[in-house]
Amino acid sequence: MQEKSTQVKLDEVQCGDGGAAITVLRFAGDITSASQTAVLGTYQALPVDAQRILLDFSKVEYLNSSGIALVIQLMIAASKHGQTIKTFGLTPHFQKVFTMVGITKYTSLHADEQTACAAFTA
Amino acid sequence: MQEKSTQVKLDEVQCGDGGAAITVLRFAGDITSASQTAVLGTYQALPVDAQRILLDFSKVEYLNSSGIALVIQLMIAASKHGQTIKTFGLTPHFQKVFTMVGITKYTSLHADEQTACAAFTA
Amino acid sequence: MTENIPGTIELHIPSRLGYEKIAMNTAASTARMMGFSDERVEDLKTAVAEACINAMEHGNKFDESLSVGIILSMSDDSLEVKVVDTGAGTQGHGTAPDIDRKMHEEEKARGMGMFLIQALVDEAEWVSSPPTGSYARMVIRLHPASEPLERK
Amino acid sequence: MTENIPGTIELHIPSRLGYEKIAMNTAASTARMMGFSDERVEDLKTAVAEACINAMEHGNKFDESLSVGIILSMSDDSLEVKVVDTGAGTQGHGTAPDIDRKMHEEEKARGMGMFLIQALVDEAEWVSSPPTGSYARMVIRLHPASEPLERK
Ligand SMILES: Nc1ncnc2c1ncn2[C@@H]1O[C@H](COP(=O)(O)OP(=O)(O)O)[C@@H](O)[C@H]1O
Ligand SMILES: Nc1ncnc2c1ncn2[C@@H]1O[C@H](COP(=O)(O)OP(=O)(O)O)[C@@H](O)[C@H]1O
Repeated sequence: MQEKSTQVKLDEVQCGDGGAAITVLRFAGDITSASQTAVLGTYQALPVDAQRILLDFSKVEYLNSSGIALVIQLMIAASKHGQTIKTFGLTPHFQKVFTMVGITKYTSLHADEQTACAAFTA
Repeated sequence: MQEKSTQVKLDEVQCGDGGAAITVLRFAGDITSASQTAVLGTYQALPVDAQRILLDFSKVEYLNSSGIALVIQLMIAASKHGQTIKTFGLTPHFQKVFTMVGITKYTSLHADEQTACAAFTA
Repeated sequence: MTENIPGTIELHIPSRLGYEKIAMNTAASTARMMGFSDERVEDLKTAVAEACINAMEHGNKFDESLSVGIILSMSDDSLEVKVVDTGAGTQGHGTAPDIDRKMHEEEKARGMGMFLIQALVDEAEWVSSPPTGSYARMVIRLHPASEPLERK
Repeated sequence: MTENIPGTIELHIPSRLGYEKIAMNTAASTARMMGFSDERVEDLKTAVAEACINAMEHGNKFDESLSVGIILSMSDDSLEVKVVDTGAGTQGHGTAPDIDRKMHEEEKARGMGMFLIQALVDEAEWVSSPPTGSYARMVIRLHPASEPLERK
């Protein structure tokens, strides 16, 4: 049987002002307890000089509390390295869930890539 | 409890060449055994001079064999009155189902309103 | 991931028209999880809905205190759906509707459910009155091409 | 249409991660059929998925031969979902996660399921070890505003 698993794509984008490149982790599929490698493994493989990180949830179909816990673990690691994380592409429902859990204290949620990107230089 | 029922909207459209008006029955929601009034009742209330009839299924969410039977009954009545019926907006799945059942011998299925409309004058 | 898919999924719905949509959507979620294409999922949805309506009407006589059971059994490359009712069942097979006879009112407009079930799934049978209840049984396969004997 | 909604819908899934999506989608179809808004349907989906995962993990210890039961009971203006397992249950209530403590690793990153359930539905309770099995019970209402005492 073929279960929907997590897909991750790594991108580097430049945001308007020509500042430092931004690293984008584009998630797709499900983010659950089975997504350890996809979430934390991908993060750990990033070059240490990646200071601005964007999490793209726009292709995520299913996200549960174990998946959110992995996102929190990623944020803990990033905060230790002084990296800034911004998030976009969450549905209104999961924006609400992230807010309920309090994650918004440590990352900002944006509607789309452009606004998230612009928020780094604002 | 609020069950999804059938909604019907009646429209008159003119097709390109300025020929006789075309009557459009726009269905939405479910077409099932509960749709007798929506399908046959609406048809019976049409003016007798409505010679070209278009069935719009593009907003239909659920269609079962009892609903298809009502469409066949509508086609029987229309054929008695010498009216021509064309159909559009069925999903590929229901185009296949209509074809399996043989309805395509008595009506033509079109992708959208424009092509269905144009087929009257072709 | 282990290749051994455990257990089955079982659903019970009241014998009330409209509730077949719940069964249809549960079957669709299961088929999607297994990796069936959108087209096959649509085929299964119609087949399951028709079997549930027949179970409610002909099997359970629309007695809302009787439920219709939907048993989904997954294997590596196929999904079997049994739709169980409390009636005497049928041994009929879906005969193709004759649209000309329907249009000339020599055959009733309805009576297409079993035909559609048969036409839309890879395997369909009706089993009458075993101890566990009469049922319609439908199978869709992930790789039907590799089983030429089973193809329609 | 009669105002008296008959019966209930019952679903059984194996205790295997991933299958909670089937329960989540069945609950969603039911809520949609009842006329709940997309927003409430999304809330219910997350609550049901979390309750199923807890039933699989803490209740049934991921024993795939044990199933998780999902019992959907509809009334005119509310939908109750009970998620039943074979374990000893919990009487805990969802306590809000402390994100600062999590970020400083003084609290484990996970442990948000019960809190989310509590926060997303109109009523939630956990019942430990009645004869029929421990369960989480969740209710969403079509018109919560008319019941000010129940509002969160
Ligand atoms: N679950 C069932 N139990 C008993 N009889 C059935 C069942 N399903 C189908 N049948 C019989 O087969 C006939 C054909 O069914 P079908 O092709 O679905 O058309 P329809 O339900 O519109 O008559 C029914 O009229 C009924 O006599
Ligand atoms: N169905 C259940 N059966 C037994 N214990 C449960 C059940 N659901 C929740 N619990 C208990 O409540 C705790 C908190 O659950 P939850 O908030 O969902 O977080 P998590 O499952 O991540 O620990 C669990 O660790 C468990 O001890």
